Amino acid sequence: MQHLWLIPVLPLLGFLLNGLFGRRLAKGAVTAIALGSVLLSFAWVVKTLVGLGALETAYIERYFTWFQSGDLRVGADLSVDRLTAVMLLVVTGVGSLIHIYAVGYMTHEGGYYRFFAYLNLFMFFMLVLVLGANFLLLFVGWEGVGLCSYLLIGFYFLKKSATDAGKKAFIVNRIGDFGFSLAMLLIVITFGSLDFGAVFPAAASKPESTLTLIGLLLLLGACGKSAQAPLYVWLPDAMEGPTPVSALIHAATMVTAGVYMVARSSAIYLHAHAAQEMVAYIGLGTAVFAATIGLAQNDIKKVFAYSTVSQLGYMFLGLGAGAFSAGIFHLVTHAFFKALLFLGAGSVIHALEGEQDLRHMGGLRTRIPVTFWTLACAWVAIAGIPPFAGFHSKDAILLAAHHHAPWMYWVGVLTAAMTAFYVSRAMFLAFFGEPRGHHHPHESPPVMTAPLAVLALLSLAGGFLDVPKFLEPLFPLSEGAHDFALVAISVVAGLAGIGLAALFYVVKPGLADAVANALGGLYTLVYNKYFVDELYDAAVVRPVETGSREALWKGVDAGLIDGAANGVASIARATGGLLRLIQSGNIRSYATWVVFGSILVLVAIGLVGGGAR
Amino acid sequence: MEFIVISLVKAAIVAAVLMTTLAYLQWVERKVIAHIQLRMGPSRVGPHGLLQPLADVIKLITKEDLIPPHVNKFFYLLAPFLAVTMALLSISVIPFGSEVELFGYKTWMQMTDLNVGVLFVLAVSSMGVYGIALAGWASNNKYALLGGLRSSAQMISYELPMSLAIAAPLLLANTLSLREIVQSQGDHLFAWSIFKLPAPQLISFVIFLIAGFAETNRVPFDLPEAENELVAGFHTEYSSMKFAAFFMAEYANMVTVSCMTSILFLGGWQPLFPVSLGSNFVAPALFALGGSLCLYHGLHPARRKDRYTLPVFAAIFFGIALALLAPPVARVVMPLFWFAAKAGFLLFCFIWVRGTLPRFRYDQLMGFAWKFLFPVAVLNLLVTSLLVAVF
Amino acid sequence: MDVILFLAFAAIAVVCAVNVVVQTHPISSALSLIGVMGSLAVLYLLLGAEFIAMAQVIVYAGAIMVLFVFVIMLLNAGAESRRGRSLTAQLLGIPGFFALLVLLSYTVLRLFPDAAHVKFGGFTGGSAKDVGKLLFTEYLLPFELTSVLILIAIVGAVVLARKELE
Amino acid sequence: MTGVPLSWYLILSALLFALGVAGFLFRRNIITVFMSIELMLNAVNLSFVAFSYQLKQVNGHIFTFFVMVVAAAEAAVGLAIILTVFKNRETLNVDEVNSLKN
Repeated sequence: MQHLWLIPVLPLLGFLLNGLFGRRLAKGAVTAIALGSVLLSFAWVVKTLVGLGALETAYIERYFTWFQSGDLRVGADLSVDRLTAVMLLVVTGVGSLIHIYAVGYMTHEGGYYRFFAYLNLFMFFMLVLVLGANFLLLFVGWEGVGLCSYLLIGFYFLKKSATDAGKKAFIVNRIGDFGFSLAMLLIVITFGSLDFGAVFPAAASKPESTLTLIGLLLLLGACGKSAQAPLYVWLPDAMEGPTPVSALIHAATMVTAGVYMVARSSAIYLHAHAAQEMVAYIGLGTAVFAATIGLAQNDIKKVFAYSTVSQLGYMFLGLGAGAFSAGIFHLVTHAFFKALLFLGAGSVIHALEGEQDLRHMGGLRTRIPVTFWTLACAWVAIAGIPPFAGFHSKDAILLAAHHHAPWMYWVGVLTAAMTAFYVSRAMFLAFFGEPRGHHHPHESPPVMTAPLAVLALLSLAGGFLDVPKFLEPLFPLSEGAHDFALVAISVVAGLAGIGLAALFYVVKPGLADAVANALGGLYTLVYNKYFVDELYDAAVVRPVETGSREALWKGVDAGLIDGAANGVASIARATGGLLRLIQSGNIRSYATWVVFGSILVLVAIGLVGGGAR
Repeated sequence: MEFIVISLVKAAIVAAVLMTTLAYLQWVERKVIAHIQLRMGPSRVGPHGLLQPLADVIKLITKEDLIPPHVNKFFYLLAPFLAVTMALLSISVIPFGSEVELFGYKTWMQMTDLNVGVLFVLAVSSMGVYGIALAGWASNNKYALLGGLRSSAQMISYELPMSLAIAAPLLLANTLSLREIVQSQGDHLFAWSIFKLPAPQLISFVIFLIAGFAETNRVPFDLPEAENELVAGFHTEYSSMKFAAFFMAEYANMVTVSCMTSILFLGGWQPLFPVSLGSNFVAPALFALGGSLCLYHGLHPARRKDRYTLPVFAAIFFGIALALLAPPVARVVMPLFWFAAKAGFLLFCFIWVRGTLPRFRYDQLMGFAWKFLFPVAVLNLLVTSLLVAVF
Repeated sequence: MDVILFLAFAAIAVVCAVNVVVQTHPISSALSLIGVMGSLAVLYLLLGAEFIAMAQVIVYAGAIMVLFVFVIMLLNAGAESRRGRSLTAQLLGIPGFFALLVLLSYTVLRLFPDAAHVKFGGFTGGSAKDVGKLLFTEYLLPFELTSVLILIAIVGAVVLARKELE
Repeated sequence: MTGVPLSWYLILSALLFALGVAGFLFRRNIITVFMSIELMLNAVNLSFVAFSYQLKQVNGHIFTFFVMVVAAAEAAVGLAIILTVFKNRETLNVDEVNSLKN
């Protein structure tokens, strides 16, 4: 017995204490509870993993039967295997760092205890999601993190844009969750169980068409949670939340839940080729699409948000290409450098007292050196420069993509170049050149910079954690030789992106605008995020509204239904003219008719049906 | 046939003992309250007022039985009858001691054991409301009606936390039979439900006791008879034996609650520590101590007649102590002693509280039941069930 | 013994039920109804349904009827007036009642002519344990739904009974 | 001794039910009408338990249990409605509660 339940329950305790009594507690106590619960949870993860040793097979702890209905038994079971181990370390490790950072970041904000209560609740649900040994428990965590995401995006609930963004995230996620729920129903019907241990071994023997359908529905769920096209629209808006939230939930952990879930269901996808192919297409499409939008954003957090969408696309590309371990590897390294990017961005914003627009920054390199140097680590990591973290994982995905279909590799390389470009652009605009704002930047306190330093270290060296090797018992290493030429091309692409950005924004600052003007319509298109939100508005929201008003209300309702109803009513009125004799408005006379009717039924039974049995 | 005879004998014994207890409980209460208030208490009728209950009974019986005009006669007469019946009924399932063998007959010291005994007690106690509500209504008197309404609302409200508090130790005992509940608890303090692992029931014990005070309409929850606002509450219009019936019902309810508490939480007839450690000598020692005290005060009397009465009591106590040392007597009486000791202590608590605490305000009383006691009871039940399920 | 007990409590039940219908004062009706419920509880015991018998007393007699009595006292409802009874009701009432009774009894006798004879102890599956087991396995969903129903009822009652905010 | 035929129980149930119907139809006090409904529910419960005995199954008890729960909920809401009606109209006579007619 390793008492796995302690891992999620510790943050839950933190949530309960802070949520119930936080208002009355001193700030120090709130901090101690919030940090303590997460750090203890992290420590318990480490202790458990050390105690479990090699983990060749999944280690399962069964606590009690949650419910049982017919043959379906759903237990409160937690399990740990190597995939879970990786996720646990990422979630609690990065989570702890971000909690520490948030202490500094949130210290002057209102609702301090509320923030940490939500954050702890999020940790609880995320850990349930990762530890759950069946789809339903995973779903509990899945919905829970969605709830926390909603609460935290709308944390500044006095700001309308924040609450709107929260609602948007919630609603878009519902679409995905709908797919997930359908997938679960289908799994229950097909496999008669929701346990991972029962479903996955049986997958090989089921018809491919069913598996494909399950896979596609699961993918729909994953698209919602992991912000893949076409359901990515909520993630950029989610940046309305406090920056630590963006780092923890909308970069490092929650949005990777979809990736985790698809990887967890690899047994199903391996037997459903069409579904897996779809994963790759969606991943690649999202990666390119979001990267192009990222090129032209001016809000520093929006740039990183689109970058997150794009990188998640990469992960899906890896999963779809059959290299599940590469996808998870990228998930890990991405958690390091993207959390770092966001926290660094938070530090910049903190330094500039809330300024988020890149056009009003500049020249910060000397003003906030610690932030700059730590961010630089994330920069090289995401740009795919060897030997830093992003290089290893991105390379693994690109190689797998090449093995899967060479054209995907080329698109991937192009995206890598764009990634390098937009991150470099953000860096150059913020840290180089002349100061363009009217701020007096100041370096963040150590409680914020320390986590940055740790994450910087992880971004630099994280690539040497050989996650694919560790995951080998679960996901066989993909074949495909380590082709040096392909690696070189992607590195060159990354360098080219950086170089181009340097040319545009450092060497010849006017060039960028010139190019933008030259591209004209295309730039406008990208600048406005391909008008996707407007498109959705026009294609979904408006038609539904208009359709409801014009067709359903005035047409169907007023015309057809009311017409029918009126028609029926006039018939009824005629009949009612006769029947109104018994509608006396007297309760007792109604009751008499009821009794009369039941006597008739009794007589009918006596005459026709029944008989001694 | 044998069964019927034994049952009749048991019923007779229980009824006689219970009635005496009820009568003397009144004497004890007056004495204790008096001593709390530094008075003497009843001391005229018989030595130390020991015959006072008898005198009270005679007085109540011989008083004029007044039926006020404008009352609803049928319900007016029915109400005290209902109240006292429901109060006495639940004694029938209370186990006073373990199995004994007397004159070759083996029997349990309990009138009957239902396997839904706990539910039976709950059911009967919930019926007790009618006596009071009807009394209030049938008296055709504003104060009585208000008192009746108050008290029935109070009893319904407090029944909820009470039932929830009962449910928690039941999870430990895993049975609804009162006899088996006692048997499931062991023969020392830490095997009683109140301290038993994995889920010590201290909280539900307190809740049950508080709800018990409210159920019996005792201080500090005696709102229905708050003299300064409601005259005498629901029994304003009652006199003579009918008044005595309500009085008796109140004391019978107190006895029931005390018995239920000691069965559910304090191990019923189980001793405080195992017999092997000499728990059988506790009772003789106590009686011997009592005898010595009487003897001392008899030799140094405060009043003249104490010189004769106290030594007599001392002799009686020493006799009892000696008799209890005999093994055959001890086997029969020891469980009874422990049960009586626990129930007696709780009854003393009832009186003690009456002597110390002031009365609640009505809204405080209801708020306390719904907003504090009930949530705590629910929480306690949840925690208990979790602990029982996990361990 | 079974027959005597049955007849005794059936008689009490019927007398009380008639009383419910013919008494003019609601309090008398309510108390008669409690009598019906009490004797039904005894009949349940004879049928081996211990738990239900106790639940009948606790829930019906101890809770629901208290609520009734409470409302009657609160509204201080007086006796019903005998004026203005409809003629049809008087003419049709008694025969209609007997017609319904005969019809129901006929159906029962026709459908169950050789049903079992009830003896006390003939069925012992009605303990709290058995009922609970079935309730929390097979009937778990309905059970949960009833809790929702009760919640709705509480909310409804509170909304209906609260003082108007004016 | 052969015990009581099951049909006696069922006929008792039918009798109580018919009395409930009669009360429902002939009584005018809305509370009494409500009580008649409770009487009918009780009658049906008796037949549930009786059938349970015959089939040697506990299911009938469960149904009875559910009926009790529903009756409790119904009593709560129903009495609240009665209180409201009384507050607004100062009457408990069903015949006078007939505003639906107009």
